[in-house]
This record gives sequence, structure tokens and C-alpha cells, in this order.
Amino acid sequence: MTIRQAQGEREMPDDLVRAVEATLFASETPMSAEAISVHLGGAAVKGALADLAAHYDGRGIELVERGGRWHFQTAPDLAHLLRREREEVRRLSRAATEVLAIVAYHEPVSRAEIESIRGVQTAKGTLDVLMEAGWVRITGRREVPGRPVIYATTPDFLTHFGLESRRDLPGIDELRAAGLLDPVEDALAAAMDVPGETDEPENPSGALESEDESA
Amino acid sequence: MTIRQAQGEREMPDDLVRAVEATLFASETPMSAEAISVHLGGAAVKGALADLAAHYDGRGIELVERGGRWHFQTAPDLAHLLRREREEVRRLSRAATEVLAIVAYHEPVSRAEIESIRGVQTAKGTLDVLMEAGWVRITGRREVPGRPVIYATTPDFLTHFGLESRRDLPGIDELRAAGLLDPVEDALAAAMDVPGETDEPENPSGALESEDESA
Amino acid sequence: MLQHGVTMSEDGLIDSPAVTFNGDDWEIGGAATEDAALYLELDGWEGPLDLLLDLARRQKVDLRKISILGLVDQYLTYIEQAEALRLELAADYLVMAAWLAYLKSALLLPRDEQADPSPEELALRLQLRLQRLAAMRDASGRLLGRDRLGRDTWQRGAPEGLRIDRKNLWQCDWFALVQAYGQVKARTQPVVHMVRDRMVMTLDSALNRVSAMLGVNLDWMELRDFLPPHAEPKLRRSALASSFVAALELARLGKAELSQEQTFGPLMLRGIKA
Repeated sequence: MTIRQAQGEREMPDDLVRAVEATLFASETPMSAEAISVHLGGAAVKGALADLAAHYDGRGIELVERGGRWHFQTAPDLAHLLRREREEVRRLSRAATEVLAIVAYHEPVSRAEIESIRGVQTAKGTLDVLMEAGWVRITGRREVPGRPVIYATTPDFLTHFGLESRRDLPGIDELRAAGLLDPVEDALAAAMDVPGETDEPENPSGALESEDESA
Repeated sequence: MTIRQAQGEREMPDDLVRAVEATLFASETPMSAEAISVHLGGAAVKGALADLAAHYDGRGIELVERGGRWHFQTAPDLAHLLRREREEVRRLSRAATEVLAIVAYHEPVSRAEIESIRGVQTAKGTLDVLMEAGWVRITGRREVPGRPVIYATTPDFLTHFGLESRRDLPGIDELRAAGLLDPVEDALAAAMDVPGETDEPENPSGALESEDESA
Repeated sequence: MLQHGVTMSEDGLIDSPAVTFNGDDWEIGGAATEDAALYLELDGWEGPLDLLLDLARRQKVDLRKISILGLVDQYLTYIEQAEALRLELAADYLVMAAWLAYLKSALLLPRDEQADPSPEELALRLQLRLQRLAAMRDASGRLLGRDRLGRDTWQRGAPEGLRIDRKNLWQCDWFALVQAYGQVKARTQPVVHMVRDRMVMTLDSALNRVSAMLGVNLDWMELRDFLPPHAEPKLRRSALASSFVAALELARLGKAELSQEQTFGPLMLRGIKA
């Protein structure tokens, strides 16, 4: 076994170290010292493994032993490089904004309750989006038949919307004063100077529920 | 047998070098400097690549550039240790090997040109095998009558055969200098010292036409 | 043996597109234009050029110094032997044999000034082609002999792989949130249906108006004359409907008479003295 000595000052691995290095690199599974040794014709590889582990310590790659088997892996502090996230800014849809508002004003609230307040069926995906955004979370189950999941806003929600607490949300009276409670039809009619006809929301029977806003 | 260098003397890679090292190490395919840079958020990686290539030179693993793309691989001189169970390379027929060489040394090249060098028709399947292997691709059409498809090699070809670029094709400089990559007609014209008759590549009826030219 | 009926390049090598055979005196295994026929290997040679190259290399001299005449003899001898053994020769081997026989005779005959291209040129052309094939054959050998990935070098056995996950960064602002809630509330409020500013004349006011006017005038009057004179069209329509109903009511109570002489004609109204 020839030892390649350093050209210049670099530490140069000897042939056994190189062989172990290449073997572990090319292996599809972690290998025990014994398996490496067998692969390399019976050489004693423990010293080489220790050398390699020391050499790679602090590099972008490291040699680790797990349960007696060795493998190379990306340094843990660089694991974020393996799965990069690319962020895409997307605006919340109208439906999702409504659901978020209902959760914020009425929390904790079940999906059925959200639907009855909106007067429109709410797609499962809408709540998923809000949970992905980190603004809504599941807080438990309501102790009624079917034990439906109930949702509430998160601290991130308050942060994102610049609110100290949910009490900072404007109340119904303030909304009315701001004209935000005017029926959509009227607002539209006023805007378009067309009396009467506007598109009703999809659910004609939804109007009934808003009474029980006891939250 | 082991060369254990003092910890203090070890060259320690900086963060960028570590990141490039980890990225290439984890990647399933060779990566261009640009792709690495994009992955690392736009960092300039050429210097880091050069550092790494120098660092790994002589180790059991090496960092190589093939057709502008970088990857780690085991050192070639360790092939005998690693070969055992793993012959992953498909066997090429003699015809396919020859066609591959002709494409590589003459690219871009049409099938007719390949056939005129080999003196036999080339089965459709031969080029298909090379394209399926990912080593040859169609690069366009030659703007001559019939607009024949023309073929060239791929970056994967360079990767597979360990070539940094086509300039590294074995003996290509000598072949070019000897005129052996030029069409027979050119060489013939040069040898016979007859200028001007070199424009008709491989024309089966060339003898007739040269008479016509005097008209 | 010279076959002028055969389409071939002047050096007898098969060019693409495929050679077509007119002569039917040649026994060809399978259709002449099939790749399979052209691929019939003769003891491992791929076509006549390949065989020629192999024979040339047996001369163990530089291809540039090869004896073309010697090569021709070797080739023809080889083909004769094959025929003697009743081997089925692929057509292109025979084409080459014919062409080489012609080349040989041309080279041996006294130089014919008319021959164009000259036999020397044809010989040179063959030599050049052999050199080129030899060059590619050597190159392919050297290519295959390189350190090949997966045979001599290996990439990492179990790379973690790089993944780029798309993450959505959701945007929504305070106003959109509050506005959305307002709209939900507005949309779903139990609708106290207020008919705003609808231009109507109620039945009561029509009754009052019509009976008051009947008390003043006892002549027949058209119903339309009971309507407020300067009313908007919408109010007029409402007033007309209400006044009609009022007229029917007054007639029922015996306080008025109604008369209409023809369908859709003017509806006349007159008070009755009690």
C-alpha cells in the first residue's frame, strides 16, 4: 500500500483511505466497517474511517456512523440546501378572505357554522389555504353530535394584519358607519345607477342564520 | 499507514465552498455553475468550484467538469475496487460504437454522412440506441435538398465518457491536423492539387458533373 | 464483370440513399433494400469497406502507403473463396468486388488519357475512405477505453437529491378582511325588505281621489282623467292600476257606473247620486 505524500502542504490520503472514501461514496446504502473491509479484500478500515471522519468534519459533507454503519451525508447545517423553498406571493381569494374574516369575528367556529354565516358552501381547500398561510388553525372539536373540528386564528394572523388582539377588529356598528354593511346590491346599484337587479349570492337560503352571532 | 494531520493545519472551507460542496454532493445529476448559483440564491460559485476541484484532486472522490456541468465521482484509478458488483454500462454494438464516434468527431452530421464514412447503411435502430442512451440527439436539419436531420452529442455523452468538452475527444487534434475529419472530396482535391472541385460532397455522379462544369 | 447497370458511387462504395440493384443475376439474401441484407456480416465484417480495411491492415503498413493493387487481389481472392464455399454474399460485397476488378484492370492497362476520373484518382479515393474509416474505428476504441461513468467511475450511490418546494406566501390586508366581513354580513342579513321610494299610488289614496272627483262631476269621464296630471310615468302606471281597482270597488258599492264600448277602448266612469 503506497502512501501518496502531500504535494505541497495538502494532506493526501493514502490508498486505503481513498478506497474507503470511494466505496462509501458510491454505495447505495450505509456500510458497516466489516462490509467495507470485505469489499476491499479484508483490509483493516477502522483507522481509515476515523481519518475520513476527521477530514470531513466541518466540510459541506460529513462521514457519520449510525448504528455501526457508515455513510456520507450533507452537513446538517446545510440541510436547508437540499430542500429549497421558493416563495411565491399570492393574493388571498375573495372566498378565502371571507372565511378568514368569519373565523376572526366568530372564533372558534366550525366549518358548518362558517358556511351558515357565509350562506355559501365553503370548499375544504379554502380552509387549507388559510392554514397554509398560517393564519388559521384547528383548536379542537365542538362537543356536539359529530364533534366537528373548530377553527380559530393564530398569533401570526394578528401580526400579519397589524392587530393587537381580535378586539381591534371593527365592530358591527363601525362597519355599518363605514358603509361596509350596506347590502352589496345597494352599493352596486348606487355605483352603477341601476336599480334593483344584482346577482344574489349562490345560496338563497343562507340569509336566515346570521341571527345567532353570539360570539 | 494513516496520515493524521494536526487539526490546526487543516484547510477549512468557507461557507460558500461548503454550500457548493453539499449541493453537488446531494444532486442526482451534474449541475452547471449557473444552476448551482441559482440554487444558492445567486452566489458566484466559480471560485468555489475551482477550490473544491483542487481540494478533491488526488482523493478517492473527485470533482469534475463535463460539458460545463460538474459532478462528484469516484477516482478512476479505484475502478478495480468498485467494479465488482456494479457494471452499469450498457454494452454497445460495434456499429453503435462506430456511429457514436463518427457523430462525436464530426458533429453535426447527417445519417448520409455517417454512412458514407462507414461504407454501409446504418440501421435506424443504431442511432435510436444512441439517442435512447442520451448520448446523441437531433440538433436540426442541414439546409441542403431534402433537409436531412443532423445529429450531435449531448452533455450526457461528455459526462459518461469523462470528457470535459469535445476538445478532449481522444486524438481529435491529430485527426483534424491530418485532414481525416474532412470529407473525402476535400482531401482528394487537396491531394490531386485540383482547386475548385471540392464543392460537391460525395456526389455519386460527380464524374459527370465535372464535365458539365466546363460548359 | 464490370456492371454498369448498378447504381453506385464511382469508388464502388455504397452511398446513401440506398443502392438499387437492377441486375437480377446476383443472389441476395432477402430484399436488396432491406437493412438486414446490407447488414449480413461476413465473418464479422460490417460491409465491404470494413473487410477492405481489415485486409489493408494485414499489410501492416501505413494506410497511406498501402498497395491498392495488392488489396484488390486480396479482396477478390476472399470473395472467390466465399463463393467457392457457397456462402451467400451480401450484395454490396459483390458490388465492391466488381468495382475493384474494374479498378484493377484500369490500373494495369496503359494509361488512357480519356479516363476521367483516372484510376489513380479512384484508388486514392478508396485509400482516403479507408483512412477515414480507420480513424473513426481507432477513435471509437479510444473513446470506449476512457474512464466511463458507471464502469470506471461512479457517482454517489444514494444522493439526497435537491428539491425546490414552492411555497405560497399569502397576501391579504386589513381592509380586504374587514370589507369581506361586511359583505358577508350584508349579504346574509335577514332581509327586512324595504321597498324604497317606489313610485306608487295606494289603493286607499286612489279610492279617496276617485270618489272625491266623482262627487264633483256627474258626467262620464275616462278613467285616465282621474290620474294625477303631471305624474311620472312610473307613478302613472301605478295610479292607473290603483284607480281601476278603485273604480271597480266604487261600482261594487253602487257609487259609480262603468262603461266600455269596445275591448281595450276607453273605460268611462260616472258617479251615481245616492
